[in-house]
Amino acid sequence: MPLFGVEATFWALLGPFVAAALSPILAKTLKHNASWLLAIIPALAFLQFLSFVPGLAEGQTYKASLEWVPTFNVNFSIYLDGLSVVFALLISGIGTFITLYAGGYLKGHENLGQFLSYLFLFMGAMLGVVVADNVITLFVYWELTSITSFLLIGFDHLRRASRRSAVQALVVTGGGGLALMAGLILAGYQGGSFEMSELLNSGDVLRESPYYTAIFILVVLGAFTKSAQFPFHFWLPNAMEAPTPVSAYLHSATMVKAGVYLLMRMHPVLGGTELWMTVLPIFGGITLLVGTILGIRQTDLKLVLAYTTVASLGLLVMLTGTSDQIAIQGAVLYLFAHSLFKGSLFMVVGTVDHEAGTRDLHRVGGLFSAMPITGTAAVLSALSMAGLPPLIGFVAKEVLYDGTWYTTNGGLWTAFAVLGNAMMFALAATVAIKPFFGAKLKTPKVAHEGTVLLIAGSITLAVLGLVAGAFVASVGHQLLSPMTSAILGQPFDKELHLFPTYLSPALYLSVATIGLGIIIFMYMDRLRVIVADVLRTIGWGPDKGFDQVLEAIIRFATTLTQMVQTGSMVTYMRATFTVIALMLFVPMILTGNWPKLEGLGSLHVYEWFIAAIAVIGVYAVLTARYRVTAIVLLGIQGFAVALIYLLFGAPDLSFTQFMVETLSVVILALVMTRLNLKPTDARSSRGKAFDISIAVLCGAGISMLLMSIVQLPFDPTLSEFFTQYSRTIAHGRNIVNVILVDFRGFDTIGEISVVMVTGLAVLALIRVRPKSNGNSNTEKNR
Amino acid sequence: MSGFEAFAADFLYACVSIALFILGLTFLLIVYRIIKGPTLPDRIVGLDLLVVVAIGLIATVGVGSTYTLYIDISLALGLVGFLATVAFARFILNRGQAKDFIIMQEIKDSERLEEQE
Amino acid sequence: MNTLIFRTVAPYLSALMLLFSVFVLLRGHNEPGGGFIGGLIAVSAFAIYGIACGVSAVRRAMKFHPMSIAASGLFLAVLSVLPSIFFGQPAMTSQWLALPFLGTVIDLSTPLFFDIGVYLVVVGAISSIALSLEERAD
Amino acid sequence: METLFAVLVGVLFAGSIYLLLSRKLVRILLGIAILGNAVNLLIFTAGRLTRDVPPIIPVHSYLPVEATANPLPQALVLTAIVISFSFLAFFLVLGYRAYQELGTDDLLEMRVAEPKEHNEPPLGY
Amino acid sequence: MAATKTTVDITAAMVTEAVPLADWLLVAPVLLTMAGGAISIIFRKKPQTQPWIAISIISLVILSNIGLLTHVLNNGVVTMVMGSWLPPFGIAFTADPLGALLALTASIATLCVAVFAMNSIAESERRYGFYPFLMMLLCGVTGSFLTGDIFNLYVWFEVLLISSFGMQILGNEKVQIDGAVKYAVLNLIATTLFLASTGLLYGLVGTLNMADIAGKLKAFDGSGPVLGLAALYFLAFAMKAAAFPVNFWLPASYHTPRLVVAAIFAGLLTKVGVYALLRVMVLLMPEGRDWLATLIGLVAIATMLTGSLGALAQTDIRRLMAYLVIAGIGAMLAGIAVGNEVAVSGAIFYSMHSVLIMTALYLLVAFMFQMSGTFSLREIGGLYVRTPLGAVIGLILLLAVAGLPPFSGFWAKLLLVAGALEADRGWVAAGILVSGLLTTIAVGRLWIFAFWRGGNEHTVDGIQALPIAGSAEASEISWSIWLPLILLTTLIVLIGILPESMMSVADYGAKTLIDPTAYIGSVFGGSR
Amino acid sequence: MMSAVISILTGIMLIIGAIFAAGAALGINRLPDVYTRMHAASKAGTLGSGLMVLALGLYSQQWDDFMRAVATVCFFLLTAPVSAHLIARAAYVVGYKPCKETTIDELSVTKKTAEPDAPQ
Amino acid sequence: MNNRVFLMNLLLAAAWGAVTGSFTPLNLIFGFVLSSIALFLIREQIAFRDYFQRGGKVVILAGSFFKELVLSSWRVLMIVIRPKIKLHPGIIAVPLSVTEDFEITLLANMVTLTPGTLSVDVSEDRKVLFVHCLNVPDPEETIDGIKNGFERQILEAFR
Ligand code: NA
Ligand code: NA
Repeated sequence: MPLFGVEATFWALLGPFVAAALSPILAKTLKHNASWLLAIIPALAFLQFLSFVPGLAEGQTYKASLEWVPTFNVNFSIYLDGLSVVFALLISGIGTFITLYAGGYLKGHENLGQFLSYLFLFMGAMLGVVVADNVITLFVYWELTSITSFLLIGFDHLRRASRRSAVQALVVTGGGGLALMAGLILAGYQGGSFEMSELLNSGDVLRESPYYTAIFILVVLGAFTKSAQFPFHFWLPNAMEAPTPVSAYLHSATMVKAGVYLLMRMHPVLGGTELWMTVLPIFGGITLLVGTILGIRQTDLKLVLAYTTVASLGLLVMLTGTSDQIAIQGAVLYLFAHSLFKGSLFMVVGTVDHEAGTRDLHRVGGLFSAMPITGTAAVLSALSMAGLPPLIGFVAKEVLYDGTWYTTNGGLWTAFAVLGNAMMFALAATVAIKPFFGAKLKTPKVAHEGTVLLIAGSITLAVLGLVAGAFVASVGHQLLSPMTSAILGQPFDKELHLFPTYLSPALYLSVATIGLGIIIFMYMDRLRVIVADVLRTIGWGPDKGFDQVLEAIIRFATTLTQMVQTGSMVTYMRATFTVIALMLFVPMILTGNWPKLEGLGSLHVYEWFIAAIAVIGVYAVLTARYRVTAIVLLGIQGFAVALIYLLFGAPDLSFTQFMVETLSVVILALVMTRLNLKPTDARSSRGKAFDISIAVLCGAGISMLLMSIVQLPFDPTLSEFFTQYSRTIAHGRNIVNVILVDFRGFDTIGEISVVMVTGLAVLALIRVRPKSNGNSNTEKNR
Repeated sequence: MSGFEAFAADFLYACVSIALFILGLTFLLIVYRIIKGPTLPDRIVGLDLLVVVAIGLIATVGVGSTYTLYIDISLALGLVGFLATVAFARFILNRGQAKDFIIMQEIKDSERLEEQE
Repeated sequence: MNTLIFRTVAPYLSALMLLFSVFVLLRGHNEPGGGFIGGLIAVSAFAIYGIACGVSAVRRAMKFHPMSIAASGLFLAVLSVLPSIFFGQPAMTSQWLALPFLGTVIDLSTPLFFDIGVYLVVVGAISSIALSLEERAD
Repeated sequence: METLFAVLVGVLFAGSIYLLLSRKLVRILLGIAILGNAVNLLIFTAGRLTRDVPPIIPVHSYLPVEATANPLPQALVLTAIVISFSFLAFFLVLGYRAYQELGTDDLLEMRVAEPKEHNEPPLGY
Repeated sequence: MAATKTTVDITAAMVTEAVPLADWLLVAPVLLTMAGGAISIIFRKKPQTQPWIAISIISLVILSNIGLLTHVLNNGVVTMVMGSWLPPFGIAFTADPLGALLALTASIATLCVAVFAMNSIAESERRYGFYPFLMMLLCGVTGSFLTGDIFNLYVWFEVLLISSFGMQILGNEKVQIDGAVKYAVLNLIATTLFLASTGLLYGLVGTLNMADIAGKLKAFDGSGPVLGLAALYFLAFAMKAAAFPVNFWLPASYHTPRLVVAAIFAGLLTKVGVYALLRVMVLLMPEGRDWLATLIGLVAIATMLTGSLGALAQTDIRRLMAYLVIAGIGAMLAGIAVGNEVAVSGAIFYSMHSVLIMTALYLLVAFMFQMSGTFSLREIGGLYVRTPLGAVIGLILLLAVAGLPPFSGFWAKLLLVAGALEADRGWVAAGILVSGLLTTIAVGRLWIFAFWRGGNEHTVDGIQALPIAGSAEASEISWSIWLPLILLTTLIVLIGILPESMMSVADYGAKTLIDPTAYIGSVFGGSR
Repeated sequence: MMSAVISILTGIMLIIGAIFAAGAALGINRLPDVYTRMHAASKAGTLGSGLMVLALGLYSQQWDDFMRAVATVCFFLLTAPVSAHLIARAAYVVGYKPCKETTIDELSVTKKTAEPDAPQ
Repeated sequence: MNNRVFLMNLLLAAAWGAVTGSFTPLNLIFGFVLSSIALFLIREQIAFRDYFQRGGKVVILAGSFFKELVLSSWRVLMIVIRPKIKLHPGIIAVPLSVTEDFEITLLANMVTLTPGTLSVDVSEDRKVLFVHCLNVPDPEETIDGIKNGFERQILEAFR
């Protein structure tokens, strides 16, 4: 049974966030030694997860749930099976060492507290991703890893390159995350639950769903971007801008594997289809090769490691994509091995950089004597990476060859794997052997062994690789088989041996790999030149492409925005009224609801006169040569409208209209008294024609809509009510006034609010003196 | 109702109708002047008269509909009509003194017209 | 406008118009009129007075700042919404009080106060506009 | 009967929109003035028209003696008139201030808020 | 006046049973702000007391709105008829979860702005009405959210519009006047369209009470002029909400007023348009909404893209924020376009979120300006070093507006996407997600430029000096600026981490919108 | 009987009033310049509408209505000449010339070049 | 309070009673209060003189004025319906004997409302009234008409 019970896992999940909050405070008081204290938190979490291992080995899984957003079925639920626990162990375990390492690496840095804070946030998010059962919760954590890695990568924010890489990571992984969100929601709807554990039990529902392809594409997009699969691989090496602890953490254990985790997690419900078994291996394989080839070109040790990470991720995706039991077991093994050796190697490189002042391949050499422990860690890890016995990396490689060899298209996948691994072998040798052996080169700083904080992690992880290799059977049974089972969605426990028990194809392939690797290593320098030349000839890559795309988007956005938002009021008005005209006519055209022209016969002569005057009045305003004249002419239509009110039984209206019309003219005259207008209204005749047609269309549209409404019977209930109770209850004979002050008094109170505010606004318009008449952009004190 | 009373009612109805008709025509005439101008003062005289005639129309409608409450509207309209005229007069005065382009143009036009005649 | 004829006539006209505006306000509940129209007539009165005798004369005549008048009108209107709270009735339910006074019965009611509020708002706000526009000429 | 006034409403709308589409602020102000009338008349017409009889109850009766004009649209239009009048007043003063501050009433020349030269956004990081 | 005729049956005309005092919470916000506006105009010569009047009044409004929301959540939709006149005759104020929630959020945003303005609005501008305008704006906004009468809604629209005009021009600078012309004219057209539509609607159904309209329009079953009316309403409110292609006024004007003013505009104004769309398109005219669904969806996507692309194209951070407002509007429209319960609750949640976040973002801009003295993305920089707390607040706000977890915007977006996917409108979901990505890029750039960048940078060509924020010290930033920023940020984080309460309100709100039975029942007391 | 007589009287007053109004309208169209047009407007117009208002006051047969009608007419008589004066003066001061038939202009002799009342 | 103002106040109150159609004491008191408020508002501009002593003369003045008004309108009507309008308009200067503002104003207004004449302006020194005439074959005759007509009657009525 788990150490403190399943529910205690929630505390383990909360821990890093608490640590994040504590970090700045502790770092202020304890400086770098805060690491020791803070490392306890991930260590405790590690122990908590470790305590699940025995149960898992017996085939158990664990679930716990807290209510979070019940309205939308979002729960704070966790699901612990082989897959999630192994990941959680890696995250918390390596996290512990990284915490220590960060203390050493950033010793004396003023922002150590912030850094640790970000790191713990990241750790908490990452743990959340792997243990979350609810897909929405998973996604929340997923995006949180993107955000925190943005902060971590950009930690050295005064450097442009850091900022660029941070943005790249945010955009690529955050963008992929958005696709993932849609994919997860779709999967949830199709599978009938947002709980991953329930989805996993839904069998073939998703595979048979009409949305399978959509779900697949969306989920894979999320996974590929996060796990830096070609063509999204570029952000990962760039993320090396981050301080080394970050690189080590991000790229060994955790974040980049989130994508792999997701694919493995969803394998039982999405895997095994043709689509899956085609897309994943192809992209994985390409990524593997691209990663290694680009790795060869690098001279920066850290970058070499970064590209090999890309390659390893490609390998993992490829293996997961085969949906083959053994291949997946190989993937599990490789993932485990990779976490150990890559974590260790990053710390090694960081330590070298920290102690020697450089991490350029050509400027370091013969450091072993000065840094024996680091050197040992390097050698051990490199052996694991190269796939040499007796390290866990070797076992992983054996099993994965064993897997790929027998699958459909196995030849192709195996070829990918062999080629990739061979280059990986050569790169391992480059990274681990070159700096520590051979002639001693003069480095910017005189190298010494790093402090305990710096070396503890690398050597521990490296030794763990050795230990795991030695006890691979037990590690396999206890830890990795439950994980494999979880990925496969069915129990699986194949015994593992450090050394092959028979002459399998895998063994031959291993030998071939090593041989090829040695050759590549020997020609490494020449290859580097060739690759560099080729890349220079191509002259373009997704990394450059990212900038170009971003730039293109911004330029496109600028052009588009300038086209839409022209800054010309005339255009705005034309567009607006065009839309209005469309909205008036399109429904009428589509519904065929045209009004009839009727009822004109019952009008009195003087009513025609008044209507004619209104029309003439409008026409006169339109055609007035001078604006001043137009103002005088404006009164005519207003008067006509007032007379219409009068003739149709609305004395109050008429009264008000007369008053208002007059006062408008008075205010207009008061205002116009101070304008000295130039006389012309220059509209081109084409513009005029356009304006006229829009105006006529709008007018006709409203007219017809009104006609079609007034030709329907009218429901006078409201007015009858008002008429009936105006005097009897409300004590007023003027029904209109009673409506205004009683029946619908709340309209009036709003109306007088408008009047009052108008008064104040006009006062403000006239009285407030502008502080500056220049551009307010430069004005302070806003 | 006696015959005389019936006649009186009919007569009144006819008078109201005729008056409304005449007033309608009157409006058209006034509107013609307002639009034609040619000068701002001309238009303002026209507007002033429009208000005055509208008052008459209101009274006539009041008689026609037997609603005497229209008197108040007439009174109010008289008040604000006066205000409008005052405002316009002031407007002409101020703009003219500011040598408003359009007013100067109108004065020039009217002088030219005079010479042509 | 500084003409003798206008300056002589305007004050009387204004006084008459003010009277008339109150008349229109008070009978609005039964005949055409009410606070808004009454207010506009009062504004017209002040406008004529202002054009004839100058803005400062109007300001002195009004005593309070027009916007304060408007604001107190709105406040009065809001107050007239409230009394029904004491009778367990919804907001704005009208309350009527018949006061016998000198042989006549005066009807005091919340709608009346409401309408007076409207009147004050219109008088205050619109004359504030007109006056500030006039002043700007300086 | 309503049909004629529906047409008239259309004419008022068309006229005001033509003015609103103008380059000159003063013409836009005139357009706004007419627009208010247009929409008020629209509401009035939509409530159906009745000749002559105002919705006022005679002194000696508790209910109107004959069918009166529909009072509700009148109340609505009254509210709308007041509001549109307030707005017109504000617009007039705004137009005046615009002319004063910007020295023009030509909309094409009013480019202070959105200047003609667009400031390209920075690229890079 | 003559005594009441004895034959009149009052119960046929009026509510006669006593109403609970709690129902007064419906009108309290409107009356309080109105009285507050009036009082502070009377005190306009005392600019020192004005903020305190406003702050106390708005605090009271917040309390009242909290009470109202609780009342609604406990007792369902609440209605009070003004003047006791039975609906649909009198004007009904009806609070459903949507209205109550938005009213509360709006008042909180207003309080933040009121506090922020204490140190950022000049005395002469206070004297000429900042606080009265602010209160009357809130009055119009809450009136809009709570009224149950469509014409009354128009009136409150105008109250808030004229108040916004007053605020827009406060300062009277050239650029403000120019912005105000565009803002005012285009908004006037929108409200006029609204009024015209309401007149036509009245001509069609003969009633103005929204519950009554909802019932009566059902009889038309989407026939005849109903669809045309729905289209008109949609357009009117879309203009108000600044949806593409009638959004010109917003980018043309939002960068011109005082920043606190822009903050409250961005927080409240467009949301009122969205609210009206929800109310009218979903509650009143579901047939119209169905008929227009595809169009609304296209408009939504276009709006989102206009907004997020526009944000990418800006140099002036005020304008950048303006485009973010538009992008948000698109998202809410998407919820309306989809129209199922999840999506509508997403739109409601988003509106609530948008009120807080947009207010906060403009306050952030003001804060950034105080620190750096510039609005230009080209010039700004170095703020992270100056104020890490400010940087964190900035990051949280910007991520929240991009819809990233764990902040309030995420849940809104989640609901919208989920709703779209549930309704089989993947293209709407795609639009939301793409716009989200573009927004993320835009805000990411803004943040790295303003906060991270700055100082001497080692480039290939040597050392290049990049902008560093101006002269103001972080310690000089007064509490009146920190307080509202921190308050809003806290709210945004809290809602992000503990969204359930808001989520359930939004869901309840969506339910009452989509199935109007409760709304109608509340107004007519279950008699229909 | 009484009311019948009043009806007939009312009708006649309305017609006469309308004719005067029409005459004023005709006048402003036919007369040559603004000053002469003003004669028509201020006299015939005022009389015409005054008659019609009085007709309404008479027709109502209510004391208060009639008093208000009289008040209205008085008000017209008070304002109409002032309006005419203001317009005529403004037009003259600004420089609108009377028509060419105008035989004498004694105001032009005394008119000062600078208008005494600058806008307030 | 000045006696004359009080008188004016009473008159306005009476007008209020007439216009509202109710001569109850309450309404009259109310009218009085209202008119005093109205007069208070224009207090700066009113300087009453004892104009109302000779009521009879005032009535005569009014009578002749109404007669002239009708005549004048009639004459305008006759002029404008003539097929061909032949006019000799002109602006003439009328020397004034009346000196008070009120009297000048009254005279000018009456002149405007009566046949063929329209007051355009009063000279700065208030000594000359400029009158626009529709027909001025003989200016002196017109001037005499005014001076012996209205001006004399005004002097009689108010002095
Ligand atoms: Na007049
Ligand atoms: Na005369």
